[in-house]
Amino acid sequence: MAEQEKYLFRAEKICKSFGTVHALKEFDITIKAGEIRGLVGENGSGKSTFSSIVAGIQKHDSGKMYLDGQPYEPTGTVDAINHGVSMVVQEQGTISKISVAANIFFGKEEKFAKGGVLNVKEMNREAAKALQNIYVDNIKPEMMIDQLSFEDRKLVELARALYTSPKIWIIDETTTALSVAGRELLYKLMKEKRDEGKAILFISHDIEEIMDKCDSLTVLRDGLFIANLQKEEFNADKIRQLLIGRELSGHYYRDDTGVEISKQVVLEAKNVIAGSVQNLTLQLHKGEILGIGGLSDCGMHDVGKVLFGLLKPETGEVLKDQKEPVKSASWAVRHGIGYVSKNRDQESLMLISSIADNICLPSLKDLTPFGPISDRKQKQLAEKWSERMEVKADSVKVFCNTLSGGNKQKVVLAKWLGKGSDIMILDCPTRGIDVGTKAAIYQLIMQMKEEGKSILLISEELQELIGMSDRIVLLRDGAVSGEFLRNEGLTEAKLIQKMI
Amino acid sequence: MKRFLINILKVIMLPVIVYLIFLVICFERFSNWNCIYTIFIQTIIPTITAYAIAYGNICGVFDFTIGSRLVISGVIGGLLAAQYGFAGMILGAIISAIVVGIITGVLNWWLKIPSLVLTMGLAMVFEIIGSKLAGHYGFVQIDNKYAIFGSSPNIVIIFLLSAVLFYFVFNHTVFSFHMRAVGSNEAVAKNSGIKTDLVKCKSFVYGSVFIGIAAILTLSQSGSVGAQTSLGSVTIMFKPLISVLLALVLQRICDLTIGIFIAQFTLNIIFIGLIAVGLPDTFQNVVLGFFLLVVMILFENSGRIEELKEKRAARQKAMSAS
Amino acid sequence: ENSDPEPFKIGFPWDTANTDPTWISIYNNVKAAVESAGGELVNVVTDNSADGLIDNISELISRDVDGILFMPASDSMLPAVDAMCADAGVYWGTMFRTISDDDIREAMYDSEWFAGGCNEDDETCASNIVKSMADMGVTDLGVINIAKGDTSSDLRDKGAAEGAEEAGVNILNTTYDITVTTDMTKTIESYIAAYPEMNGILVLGTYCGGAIPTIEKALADHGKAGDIKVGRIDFETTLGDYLKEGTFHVSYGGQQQIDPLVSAVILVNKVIGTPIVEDGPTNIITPYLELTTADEADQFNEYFLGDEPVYTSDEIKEKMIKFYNADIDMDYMNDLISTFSIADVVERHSK
Amino acid sequence: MENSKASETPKTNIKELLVNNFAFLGLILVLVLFEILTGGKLLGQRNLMNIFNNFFSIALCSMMYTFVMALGELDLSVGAIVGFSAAMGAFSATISPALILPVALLTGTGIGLLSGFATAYLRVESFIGTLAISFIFRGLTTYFLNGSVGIPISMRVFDEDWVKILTMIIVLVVSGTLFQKCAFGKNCRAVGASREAARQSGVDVEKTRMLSFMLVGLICGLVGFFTLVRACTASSKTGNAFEFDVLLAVLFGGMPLSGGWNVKFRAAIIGSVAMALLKSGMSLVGIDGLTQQVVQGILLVVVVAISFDRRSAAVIK
Ligand SMILES: Nc1ncnc2c1ncn2[C@@H]1O[C@H](COP(=O)(O)OP(=O)(O)OP(=O)(O)O)[C@@H](O)[C@H]1O
Ligand SMILES: Nc1ncnc2c1ncn2[C@@H]1O[C@H](COP(=O)(O)OP(=O)(O)OP(=O)(O)O)[C@@H](O)[C@H]1O
Ligand SMILES: [Mg+2]
Ligand SMILES: [Mg+2]
Repeated sequence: MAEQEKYLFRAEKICKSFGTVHALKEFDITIKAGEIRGLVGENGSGKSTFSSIVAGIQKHDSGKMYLDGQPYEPTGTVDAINHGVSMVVQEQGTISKISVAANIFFGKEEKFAKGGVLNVKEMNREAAKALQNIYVDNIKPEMMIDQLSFEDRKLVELARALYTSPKIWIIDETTTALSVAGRELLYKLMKEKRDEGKAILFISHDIEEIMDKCDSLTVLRDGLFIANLQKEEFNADKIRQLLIGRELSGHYYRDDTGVEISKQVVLEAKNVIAGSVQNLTLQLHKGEILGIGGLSDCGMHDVGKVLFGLLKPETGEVLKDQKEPVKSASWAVRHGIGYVSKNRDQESLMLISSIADNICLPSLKDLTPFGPISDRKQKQLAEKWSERMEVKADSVKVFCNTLSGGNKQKVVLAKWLGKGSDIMILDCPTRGIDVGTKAAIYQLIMQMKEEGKSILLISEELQELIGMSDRIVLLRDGAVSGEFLRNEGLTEAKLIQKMI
Repeated sequence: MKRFLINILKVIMLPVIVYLIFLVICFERFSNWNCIYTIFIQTIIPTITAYAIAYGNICGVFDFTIGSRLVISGVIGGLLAAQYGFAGMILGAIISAIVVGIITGVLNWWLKIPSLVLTMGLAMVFEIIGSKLAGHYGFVQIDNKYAIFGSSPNIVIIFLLSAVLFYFVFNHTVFSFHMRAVGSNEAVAKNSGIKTDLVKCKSFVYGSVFIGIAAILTLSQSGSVGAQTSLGSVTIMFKPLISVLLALVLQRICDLTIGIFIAQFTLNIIFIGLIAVGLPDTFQNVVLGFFLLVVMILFENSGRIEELKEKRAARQKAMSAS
Repeated sequence: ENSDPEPFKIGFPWDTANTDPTWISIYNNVKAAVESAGGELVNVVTDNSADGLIDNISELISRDVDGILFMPASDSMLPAVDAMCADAGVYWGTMFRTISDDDIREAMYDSEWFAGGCNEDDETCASNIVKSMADMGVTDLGVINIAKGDTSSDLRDKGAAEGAEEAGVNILNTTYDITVTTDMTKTIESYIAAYPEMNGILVLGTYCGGAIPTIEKALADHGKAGDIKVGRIDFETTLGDYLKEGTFHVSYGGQQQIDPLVSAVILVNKVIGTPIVEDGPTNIITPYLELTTADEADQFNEYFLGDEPVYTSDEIKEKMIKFYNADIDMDYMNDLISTFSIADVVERHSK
Repeated sequence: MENSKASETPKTNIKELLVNNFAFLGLILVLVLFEILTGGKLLGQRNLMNIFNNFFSIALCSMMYTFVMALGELDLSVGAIVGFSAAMGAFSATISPALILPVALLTGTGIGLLSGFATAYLRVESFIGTLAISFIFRGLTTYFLNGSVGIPISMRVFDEDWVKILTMIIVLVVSGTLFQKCAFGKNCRAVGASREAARQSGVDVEKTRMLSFMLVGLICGLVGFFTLVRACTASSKTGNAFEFDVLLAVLFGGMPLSGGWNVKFRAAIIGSVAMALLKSGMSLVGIDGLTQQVVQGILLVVVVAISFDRRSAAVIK
């Protein structure tokens, strides 16, 4: 009994399966009050599944949970919140067309209601308080949520999760959706809550981040509990190894220090103004890995969209091979340009479609230029590339909405590898991807480079840029603020100087 | 406050402009008060019907049954008026509207099939129920002494009360927040612990109150309610539906409650205008369709027009800079 | 030698989903006529549009009927019908509608498969009702009619225009194809709003149930009941009340029962081999009746719209089937029809 | 997490198979039931032709409608297109009967282009846009026809069974291949599944959407032509409620409204055949119009309730 009381939360033998997929297999975890617990694992290892069970979003098949020593069996999210468990989800969790205040108190309006009648003023007042509590003052409760940026919406979700002063706060893969400032805010809030004696379950693929912010750590692999580590036992290589279950070399970036880049320009932007891009001039050479970096809001994601023809330049032009302008996305694809969006679920994938359909989509015309397309060829193409990318699924007929985030990303990459585009624009290709897969993706990028393909790598992670690029272009306020070559010997500090 | 007034003015411009156009075309017919008054009175029933439609629309469900439910409610109200007078008519219409609404809502909940399919099937069934209830003559008539709600000021008072009720429910209840959320992102709403199915079910039921009111007014204004078959009842809801769609366009600058009324009012000006101009009534549909299309195109592309302006500005800036 | 004709089947496309009592009574009267000679009535549900009827006729042909009776949606569809029936060797007859197009009429009257049919004189009827409204002092008339393209609708429009011309009445506007009461209310109110000078409303025809009560209600709401004279072609169930109150003024019609009945009789006679007219189609023009008193209106409701047809099967067998009654010819039929009135039906059927 | 429903995989594959093919089973069931009830008349040679005639127009249109359904859109203007192109065809016959077919097809495609342009490039929601188009062209049909217009009876040669059967086979093969096997059909489904993902995979989303509406317009022009030559007359009622007939048929066949990869071509065929069989069967048995409508309504709900694939729809609207 005494043993149990020491723990705030305890889960025993949690099982959950989706058809033939066993997402969680007798998973055990105990969380103490006043700790930040990291939860790490490969893509599809069951982190989101577990945390959503705790938050009452879905039900487990078997196993027991205890909160404060009492059996805990949430009937739904509201019940979970009432028990003091709240969660920030991996996907977007706000509802458009209603106000910020309404989003914060969504499902909890009864607080401000008498007989179903809502006191909107009071709700706005409380929402302002909730936002203040997380030190956000630029968001007004009356604003429509649609007026906010993606990042600000995540902040609204934080306010929502923290308003009820939860005993357990679950944060599933949220940092990748936040800017540096947002991250700092999140870390600050996490510390604050820990110091108040609350528990935090923190999910991330960034091992540095985990090691830095967490007090202890649980590793999951294929739905199985693998290990618990305390802060003093943290070691990046060891964690990686536990994660993927085999030895992994210390660095997985490329190790050469720069090679001669071809002079041939395959894609360029000339004085382009579009979206958040201001007067951008940029050249991508054949066989080059060009990294694009900067702070969030610097416009780097729009660079990808402009070069791919998704965003039409207001002034200036985007040229392929220095002659033809890029007219539209479909033109770009036809002319050998591929694009992986940062916003995977909304823009890169058809969720309610099979893996095969997704992979084959850009290549349909290549399979048979005219007339009927053979089903066999499609299947071959899909299987070849999903195997190459090690997509974790029973077959290529599996629908993408049942895949974990990382596996979805692999499908997106497989799609473009299958198409065999000569120019690849990769916007945060490893976002939310586990270390093992990350290494595989980096290898692939290198391989593409060796095949003479040109890669534009847009990334928020400086390490990744430094590790992979032949050349890095940094942006500030939509314009180029600095350029570095690989052979100049790059460091984060050098880059950051040009970013701010 | 100033902004609010400007917005109201903007919205009122819509009917005013349309009215002025007709005034110019035929001054002598359009320049009397009776004309405007008639347009106003005619706007009431479709506006209240549109309020009922708005519930489903906001929730993201599609409802083909509105017309057939209106008929059933009117027929039962009419039948009970003969038996129990006013009480029979009012209670009969409202309660039957709610009961049929509950049936629709609950089936939508249980069967978990797209609402368009469900309501299309149900409309076919409800139509027959309505016509069976209407009996031998295919329509139900009420005694003129029960028809007092059909003329002003009663109809205006009922309209104002309905509008206030609608405004209140749509802006000040927990339910309305849930409804909008379900319409905007059902998956997230569900994960936030909202019983989305229940919300949708409720939207059918609450909307039914307005169907009941519309049925009573129809009964009172036309003196009778006739049954419809072969999906004929769907045509009853098309014009109110158009006003809801227009009102959603106007929503950015004006509340739905007023927006629906203004939109319906504008449509009615067109209706009477065409008759007054002496154009064959077939033109009504042409003008209506055209009007709907143009408004929708303007609305959907308003962002683009601004974008274009910005682009031009940007280009000019770049030109002058270089 | 045979005491009964060979069994036969008559196809009848009719909207049996329509609950309007007039529509139901039409079905009952046709049924009585067909069964009087031992035939079987085969119904298919129709929407009464030209395309719908063509589909229905082809369906009926596939079901081996010997004759088909229908209400044509337009003249221009008849050649197609005749071609289909000629191919299949099936007789066809029409009800309610004449053939106004000269070429088509000529061609159809030459067809051996066209049995003929009844129609009312729509044009005269419309012209007369306008004139009698003019006599009541109507000068500016708002008009309601059934969908354009329908032979009756067009003829009634034409007749009304002629009547208006003759009597010096100004037709303000015509609205077509109203099917719901709310639209009716709206149209009447719009007329009142847009045409303050309007002093008469004439319903040349409508498929809207409860049209007259709706019109009367709209007029009453605007304080115009009684001031604006109301006329209507085709009787409906509620006329009695308004005739009593003096707010309704004139209605011509009443042939909705006798017309289909006699049309069916013409076809049945042709099908069983005893055509009323030997060399060509039989065409009978049914006179319209006038409703003038509330009592008559009540009797109309009881005896015309009740479950019993205006002639029972036995009466038809005795009076209208040539197989049983060799006296029957055109004159005989015309005489019989001319005696048809509300009083006549009441006398035969009241017990 | 997007979809907890996705977890409910059926216990046995047989059950899944049954449910997935329920619309097809329903078809067989309807067939057998009425074949017995009518004592074999339902599938008699004459009635078969009759059923074919009943489902001819609906099936033609449903097949092309599949493309629009795959996009997750609706087209409420099909009836109006049929009516208007029949009217235009009838007018052109006064110049020369040879013009009827091209004029009808052109008119249909033209209106399809209009609704396609409005939905794809002007971003009007298809439901509203096509409703508006339908209002406009219904009104215009009534106005221009001012009654009804006949064409020479000689045009009835095109109403011959073999012409129609041939047409049906051609349209079936062409649209089936286009939908199932060609990039265009796949692109339509991709756009329906995710417009942005399709665009970023190189699909010209706007063009695909517009072409689909044009295809529907084209086929409606063809339907208009066949309606015209059948009755040899065009009236303001031509094509009336056709949009509901088609919608009813495809929904009956189990077509999902959400579009995407779940849209099956066979749904169009099964739905229109089942509807025609049902109508013909009920009519043969002598069921009256009121009851027929109730039966249709209930069956629609029941069939969809059983066959609807709830697992792949995150939310059901
Ligand atoms: N609704 C579902 N239906 C079917 N399978 C599912 C469903 N949700 C999750 N899974 C499967 O369960 C496994 C665990 O998924 P989960 O989302 O928990 O992974 P994760 O650890 O959060 O991965 P990631 O780091 O990529 O987010 C995966 O194999 C996934 O495909
Ligand atoms: N700046 C942004 N622009 C557009 N969409 C964003 C942005 N930031 C976040 N999102 C959206 O928010 C969602 C949540 O992001 P999150 O980082 O939790 O997912 P993820 O890391 O991609 O998931 P996984 O671990 O499963 O790969 C994403 O699906 C993405 O669509
Ligand atoms: Mg996850
Ligand atoms: Mg993740």
